[in-house]
Amino acid sequence: MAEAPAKRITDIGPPHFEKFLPPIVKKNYGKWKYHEILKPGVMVHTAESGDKLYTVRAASPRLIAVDTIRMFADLADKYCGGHLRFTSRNNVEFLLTDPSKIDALVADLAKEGFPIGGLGAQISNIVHTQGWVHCHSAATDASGVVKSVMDALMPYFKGEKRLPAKTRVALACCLNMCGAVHCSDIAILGVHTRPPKVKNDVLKKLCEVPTTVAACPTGAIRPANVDGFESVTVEEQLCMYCANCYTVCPAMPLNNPDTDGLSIWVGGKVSNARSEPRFSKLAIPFLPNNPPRWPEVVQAVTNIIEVYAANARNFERIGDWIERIGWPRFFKLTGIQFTRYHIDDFKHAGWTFKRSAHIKFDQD
Amino acid sequence: MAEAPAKRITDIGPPHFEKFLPPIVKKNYGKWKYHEILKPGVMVHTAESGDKLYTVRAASPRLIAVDTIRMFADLADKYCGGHLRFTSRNNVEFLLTDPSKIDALVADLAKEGFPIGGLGAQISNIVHTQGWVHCHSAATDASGVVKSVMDALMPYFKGEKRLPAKTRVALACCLNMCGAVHCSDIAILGVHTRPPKVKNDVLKKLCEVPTTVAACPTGAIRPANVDGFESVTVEEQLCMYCANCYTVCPAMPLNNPDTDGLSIWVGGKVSNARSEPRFSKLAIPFLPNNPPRWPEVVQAVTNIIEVYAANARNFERIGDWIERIGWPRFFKLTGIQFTRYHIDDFKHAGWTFKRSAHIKFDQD
Amino acid sequence: MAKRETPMIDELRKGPYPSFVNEMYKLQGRKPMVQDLLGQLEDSYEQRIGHWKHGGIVGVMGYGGGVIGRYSDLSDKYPNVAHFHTMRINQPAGWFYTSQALRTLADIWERHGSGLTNMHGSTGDIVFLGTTTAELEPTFAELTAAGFDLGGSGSCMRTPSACVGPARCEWACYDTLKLCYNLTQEFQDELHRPMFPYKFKFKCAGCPNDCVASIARADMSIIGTWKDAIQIDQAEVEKYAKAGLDIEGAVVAKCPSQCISYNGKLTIDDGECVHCMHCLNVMPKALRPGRERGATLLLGSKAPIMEGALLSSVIVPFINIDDPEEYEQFKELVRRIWEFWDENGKNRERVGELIQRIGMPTFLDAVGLDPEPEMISAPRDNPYIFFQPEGEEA
Amino acid sequence: MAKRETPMIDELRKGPYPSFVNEMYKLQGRKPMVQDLLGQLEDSYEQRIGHWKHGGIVGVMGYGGGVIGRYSDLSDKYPNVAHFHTMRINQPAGWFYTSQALRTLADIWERHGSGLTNMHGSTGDIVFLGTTTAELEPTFAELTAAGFDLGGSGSCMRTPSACVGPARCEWACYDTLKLCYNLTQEFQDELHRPMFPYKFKFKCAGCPNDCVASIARADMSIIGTWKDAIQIDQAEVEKYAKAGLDIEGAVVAKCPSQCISYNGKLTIDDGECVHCMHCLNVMPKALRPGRERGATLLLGSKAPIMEGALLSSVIVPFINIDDPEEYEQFKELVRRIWEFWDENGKNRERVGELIQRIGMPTFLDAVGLDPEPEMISAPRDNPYIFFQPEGEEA
Ligand code: SRM
Ligand code: SRM
Ligand code: SRM
Ligand code: SRM
Ligand code: SF4
Ligand code: SF4
Ligand code: SF4
Ligand code: SF4
Ligand code: SF4
Ligand code: SF4
Ligand code: SF4
Ligand code: SF4
Repeated sequence: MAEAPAKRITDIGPPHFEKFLPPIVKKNYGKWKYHEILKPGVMVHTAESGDKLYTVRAASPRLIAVDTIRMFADLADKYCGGHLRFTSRNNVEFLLTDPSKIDALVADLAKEGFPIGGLGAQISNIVHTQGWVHCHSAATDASGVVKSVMDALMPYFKGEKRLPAKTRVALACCLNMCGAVHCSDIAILGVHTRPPKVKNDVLKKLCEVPTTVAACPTGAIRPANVDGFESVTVEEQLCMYCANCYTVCPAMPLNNPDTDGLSIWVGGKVSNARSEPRFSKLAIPFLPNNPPRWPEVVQAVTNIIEVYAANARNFERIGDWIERIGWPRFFKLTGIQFTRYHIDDFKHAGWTFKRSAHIKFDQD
Repeated sequence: MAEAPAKRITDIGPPHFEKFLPPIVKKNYGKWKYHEILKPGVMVHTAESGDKLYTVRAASPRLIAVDTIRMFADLADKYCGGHLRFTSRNNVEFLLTDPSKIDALVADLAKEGFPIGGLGAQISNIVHTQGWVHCHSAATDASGVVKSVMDALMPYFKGEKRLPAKTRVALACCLNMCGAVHCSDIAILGVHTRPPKVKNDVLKKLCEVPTTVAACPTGAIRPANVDGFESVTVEEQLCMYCANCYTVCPAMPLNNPDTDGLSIWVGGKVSNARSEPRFSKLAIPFLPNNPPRWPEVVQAVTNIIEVYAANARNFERIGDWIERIGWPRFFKLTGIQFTRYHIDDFKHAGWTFKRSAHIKFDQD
Repeated sequence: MAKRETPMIDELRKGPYPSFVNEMYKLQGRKPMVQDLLGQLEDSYEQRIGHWKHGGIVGVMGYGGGVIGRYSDLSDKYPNVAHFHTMRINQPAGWFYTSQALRTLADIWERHGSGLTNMHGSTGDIVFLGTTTAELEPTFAELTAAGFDLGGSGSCMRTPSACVGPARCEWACYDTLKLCYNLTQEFQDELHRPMFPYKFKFKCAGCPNDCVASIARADMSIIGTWKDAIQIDQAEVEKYAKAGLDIEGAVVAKCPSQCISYNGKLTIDDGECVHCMHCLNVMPKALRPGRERGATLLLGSKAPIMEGALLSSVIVPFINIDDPEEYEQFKELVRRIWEFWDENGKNRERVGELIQRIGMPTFLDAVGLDPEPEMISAPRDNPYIFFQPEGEEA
Repeated sequence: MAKRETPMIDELRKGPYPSFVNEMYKLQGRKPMVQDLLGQLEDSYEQRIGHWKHGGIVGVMGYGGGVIGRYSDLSDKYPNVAHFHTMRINQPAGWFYTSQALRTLADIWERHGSGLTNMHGSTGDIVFLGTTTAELEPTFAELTAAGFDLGGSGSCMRTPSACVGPARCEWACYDTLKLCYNLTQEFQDELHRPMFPYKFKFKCAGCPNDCVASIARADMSIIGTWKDAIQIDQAEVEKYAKAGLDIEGAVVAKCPSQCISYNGKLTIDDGECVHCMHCLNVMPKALRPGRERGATLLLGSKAPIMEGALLSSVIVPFINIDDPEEYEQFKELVRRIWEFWDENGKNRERVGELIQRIGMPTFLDAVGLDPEPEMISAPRDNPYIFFQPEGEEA
């Protein structure tokens, strides 16, 4: 570690948010009355005072260079009195008081390659994670898949194509699910499909055996002496490739170019609007890692969205729609194959079995 | 065992049911068209042939003497050409072809103390079990509680008081749940509330230690040497008094006059009508054993039924009604106290937590 | 012997519902066993505790089930119930009887037991309540001579049961009584000789109303259903409307899949119907199940011990189950399930628990059933997929 | 050093969505680190595998979190990413910035790191992506001088986050930004020094729309709500109707508790409202949350490792959370929860998992909360009740 400076400041926390609020926000803080979406990517909030705040939401790849941060700062100076914010899905929002400046801002953004959209019943940014850009655990890349999918979904981001309701896509590059994809309308999840290859020669040096054993949710790991090394063995039928052992012990790598890939999950949601929050459920167990454009993933996501857009009723999130039509219909309409992998076999599996005679039969 | 007779007949199974079907049933077998409930306890089935079969359903205590069986046989001869049947809830059904005989049959039944009813949206017989009459495992009596409750519910059996839908009451005298009460509109369940008292001196003689240990769902039982006896100990905080250990090992008795009692469960159903089949959920964790009339149980069941009858919509089973109004309202309307015991803490507990912000607040 | 006073249970002779105590009184004059039972029960009522000991193994020759041994822990005080075993007699399918058959049963039990019965036990058997070990074999001999046989207990297949079905119900989608009888006969050995890890129950319900509670109380639940369109008699619909039935409120609004509409004429989008039975229940004259009838097979329900109660879950969305070949196919499936359970089930593990433990997909593979989306309420939400070496592109 | 060709990832420079590869290109001319990152990433794309090693423990003095160590396994080929650590910088609540602040951050990172960032990380932090161990302390010094500080990692409390709330949203039922800031400041020690069994996250959502996904991604989810009647402006309702909104179809029919009716006037049975937000979402001009506002507290959500994913569940149906006293009460509750978790949690056991393991009732007792029916979707269906010696008549 580098030497510490003379007078070290610590534990100050972030700057107080008030320092960063635009004057109109300070003035109308907590006194907003309603909002309207004016056009794709542009909305206006009206305060009780009558003040109007215009928001322009622009796409972001999230992974951005300081150059882009400076460019955003410049645009904020030019159009927004030096203020902007980012959203919980990593878009950037420009806050204007003068609606006449909106078009110019949008044009500047377009010039820089930052389209606007993602408001209301549209596809917004894909919440995602590090992938091969930074993480050791990734079963796939994050940014590359996201870029490929968003390129295909642009008509839905820009509001050129209609969706029945908000549609949230998320990606996580391994089962740790840093993108918290477990409650997304559509989730893309990197998966390993083979057990860890134990590095017996170094395990004892790098890890504690009991911690490694305890890391396994299915009890697949046992202490063992292998080739004279104090190490562990993995009972392969018990392993479902969660990589939790690798998280606690680097001597248990799972990454594998041929058998790592992606899975698709659908029907989750977070908001309490109408139905309660809900987990995403398995749609496609495995798609191959096919960089740089992951065509299989792009096709799978696009297909689900198109079928959904064509069939769901207004205000039905993907999960609400499937709830109404039933999972058998979902598989039929999307053409996705139903497999043994879809049937839960983890600890609480029984809850997902069909425990009634409520069955639909196609009338052909 | 007594000596076997010379020519032993075995494995013949029950008599073929056809032998016992009334002629009208044989003739119209599989060709019934519709039914109508004519009045409480009496219905008619019309066949495609136009034939009409009248059914009179009479209550039964299920535990009946051969005298009563003979009396039923006499009535069957007198009114039904020598045929009758019992139902899946242990009522007895007289099958008539001549409607003019119904009133006389009903009068004869009444004379013998067997009222008719239990059809349609009414309370039918309480499915129940052995209790102190025959079982070693019982935390309460069965027949006595059932008699006490049914005496109170007679207006609902006889159709004098209206119910929104079928209402199925069941009783089991211990957690083995031979009455399969787990899917009943109202279930009465005998419960122990103290751990087994291990009979260390005889355990080894009567039971296998590993089987006894394996019997415990929560792993509360451990092999141990107690006072020189090879036996087991029970970790009392881990015990939830299921008595499974007692089922496999007589040296683990739980029965206790002061701490055994009854619990009440609500909202289960079996049929697929409208909603899917559903488990009963805990309403009242504990009521004392108070023979011979169990007034607390009678009051609790009556109260739930009255509140349900007053509040539910037509065709709403108890569980459907609660689903609509929510559990907080159920507790409020019935005046039943909500306790820590209502909150699940068994293995799949998480599924029963409120995992949303969907909350109702009383407007006072 | 002087009759013990039984003031507490005598309380239960009063009141409008038929009294089990009165039933005992009918017998106690001539049956010392019943007299002692009354006495012991009064003790239980006074002391709020049962007085039966854990049952021992008793039975009839060559059978492993059908009798529940029972001994009093107050045998000094009540010697006539020192032994008080029950016998389970396999009921005729659908619980139909002739008066003749009932009298035969009554007479046998008069001769050999307490004279008390349960008509019927929760599994469906005729329960003969209370006799001594010595009387078991003679009772059995008389029963079989009269054409009756024992039901199951212990780790046997249990007595199958069936709703009244085609015998009296307009909704039966298959012949519940015939199937019930056929299964009972086919599996006599399994019924009488414990050979499984634990008990196994069949219940046959003719339609999704499930009047034998099969989905909650049978390891194998066979629930009738249909595949094609509900048969509508529009004239009868009109009559219901005229008679004052609120078709909108009572039928259309209550359909769980919202697939009915009504405007003078009733229309059902049959592809969306989940076969819940509600509309048919409300308008039996106007609506009938379709013509392509069969059953849904569900597996695994049971009471809570040890992992919590289970409902059966779908393993075959639809089968035809009428002719001998279809029966044979069904029984073959049953045998494959039993084989798998025998090999993999732990002691006292019901088949539903086994499936939960080893996983439905593994179970389906083993018994040769294809996964179908009708088997689930939703796909898994956890990412813990056991990929199979050859199957990752599946 | 010659730039490695990167044809595969260059493919991702094309297409309408902003490209992260272009972001790297903006820097690669002046940042060898980024140039090597591009190279290594191309290797990953070619070989379909990542090239990062398991992170070691690196950080700034006196802090246990805030930095994720990262090392390349191709450091011979790409020496400039031999070290490639990230720093997590605690974002200002609600992610508001001045251009000035952004430039300060950019300049610091230009000086000390790769120049690549995530705006923002999934937990909410500003993520500085890629630097060496030597640069950590100087970067930290400049950051703190500029008024910024690190966020959490490891078994720390994590950086709390908040929806935009009262700053721009008409539905905020409490001040999400203020609470977020207050928690962050109060718990600086917990944020910077690992002291828990595992991570702990707060997320503040102003209303049940939950725009920070708190119910899925925070150990403690604070979701704004109201207790009294929804405020209705009937004139605006009429305007919506006139403007063509199908109030029956879009509002009344979609209300999950079916408590809205409309006949020219909109009526809401507020006692039945579950506060789902739908009607307000559709008619923001006409409907507003009630005046008695506060929040519901939910606990325990997390990603699937190890027992499957969890959603937070209600532990306090309603609290007022405005004035200092209410803040203090809330933080006292948080401390009691942490204390209990500290004492009972296993290594790497999140608080939600702990509750599942030891039981919600035990947890409630321990932290001093009364059981309320609002905490459950349904009471238990298993009879496995742990009766407490003194409590069986409860
Ligand atoms: C800016 C942002 C909050 C922030 O602090 O950054 C935000 C802002 C608004 N949300 Fe949100 N939501 C934001 C993330 C979310 C999330 C979280 C997420 O996506 O991860 C959710 C939960 C999503 C889910 O359920 O999976 C969310 C669920 C909603 C809903 C409920 C939608 C539904 O029908 O389920 C509404 C109501 C609506 O749109 O009608 C809403 C409404 C709104 C409104 C209209 C509130 C207002 O009056 O200002 C805001 C802008 C409209 C819009 O359509 O985006 N917001 N909103 C977030 C923008 C993210 C983005 O860049 O796209
Ligand atoms: C006789 C019996 C079958 C048997 O083989 O013995 C039977 C017979 C009929 N049932 Fe049943 N059910 C019988 C036990 C059941 C059971 C099982 C149970 O109670 O343990 C159920 C499932 C109960 C549950 O869901 O918990 C049952 C759920 C139904 C339903 C669905 C009711 C609902 O709305 O959920 C109907 C339809 C209806 O009544 O509208 C029905 C309808 C009928 C009909 C109308 C069928 C017909 O057309 O013949 C029969 C007489 C009417 C009536 O109201 O009792 N039957 N019925 C059983 C009489 C038991 C008794 O003595 O009361
Ligand atoms: C007689 C009967 C109750 C009744 O009064 O009707 C009965 C009585 C007993 N049952 Fe049962 N069960 C009876 C139907 C049931 C049912 C209901 C059903 O079959 O529809 C169930 C619930 C469904 C199920 O199978 O799960 C049932 C679930 C149990 C269990 C729990 C099994 C489980 O897997 O959870 C036990 C415990 C055991 O097997 O060790 C049990 C055990 C017992 C024992 C043998 C007691 C024991 O622990 O050894 C009881 C003997 C009582 C006695 O002294 O006569 N009995 N038992 C029923 C059988 C009569 C008949 O043959 O018709
Ligand atoms: C950077 C970030 C992803 C991103 O690109 O945004 C991230 C990156 C990592 N997460 Fe995460 N997590 C990040 C947000 C999340 C979230 C989402 C959230 O906070 O809303 C989750 C799901 C919610 C949750 O907390 O459960 C999340 C659940 C995990 C888990 C699983 C934890 C669990 O209990 O199941 C792990 C594994 C672990 O902790 O060992 C993990 C571990 C990791 C590690 C440290 C890898 C590891 O195994 O040691 C990753 C470092 C990547 C790297 O090289 O930079 N990360 N992680 C996010 C933090 C940025 C920030 O501070 O703003
Ligand atoms: S999801 Fe997995 S691979 Fe992706 S950043 Fe998180 S821990 Fe790393
Ligand atoms: S990957 Fe997961 S399941 Fe497999 S051994 Fe490691 S911890 Fe166990
Ligand atoms: S429920 Fe329990 S006590 Fe009652 S008969 Fe069954 S095993 Fe015996
Ligand atoms: S009663 Fe149940 S929980 Fe208690 S020790 Fe016996 S088997 Fe275990
Ligand atoms: S289950 Fe169906 S077929 Fe059988 S009696 Fe009941 S309603 Fe009739
Ligand atoms: S059977 Fe049930 S689901 Fe089918 S149309 Fe009738 S009410 Fe609807
Ligand atoms: S959570 Fe509610 S208060 Fe916060 S931004 Fe979203 S809609 Fe507004
Ligand atoms: S907030 Fe939701 S539940 Fe409440 S009235 Fe509006 S739509 Fe209905």
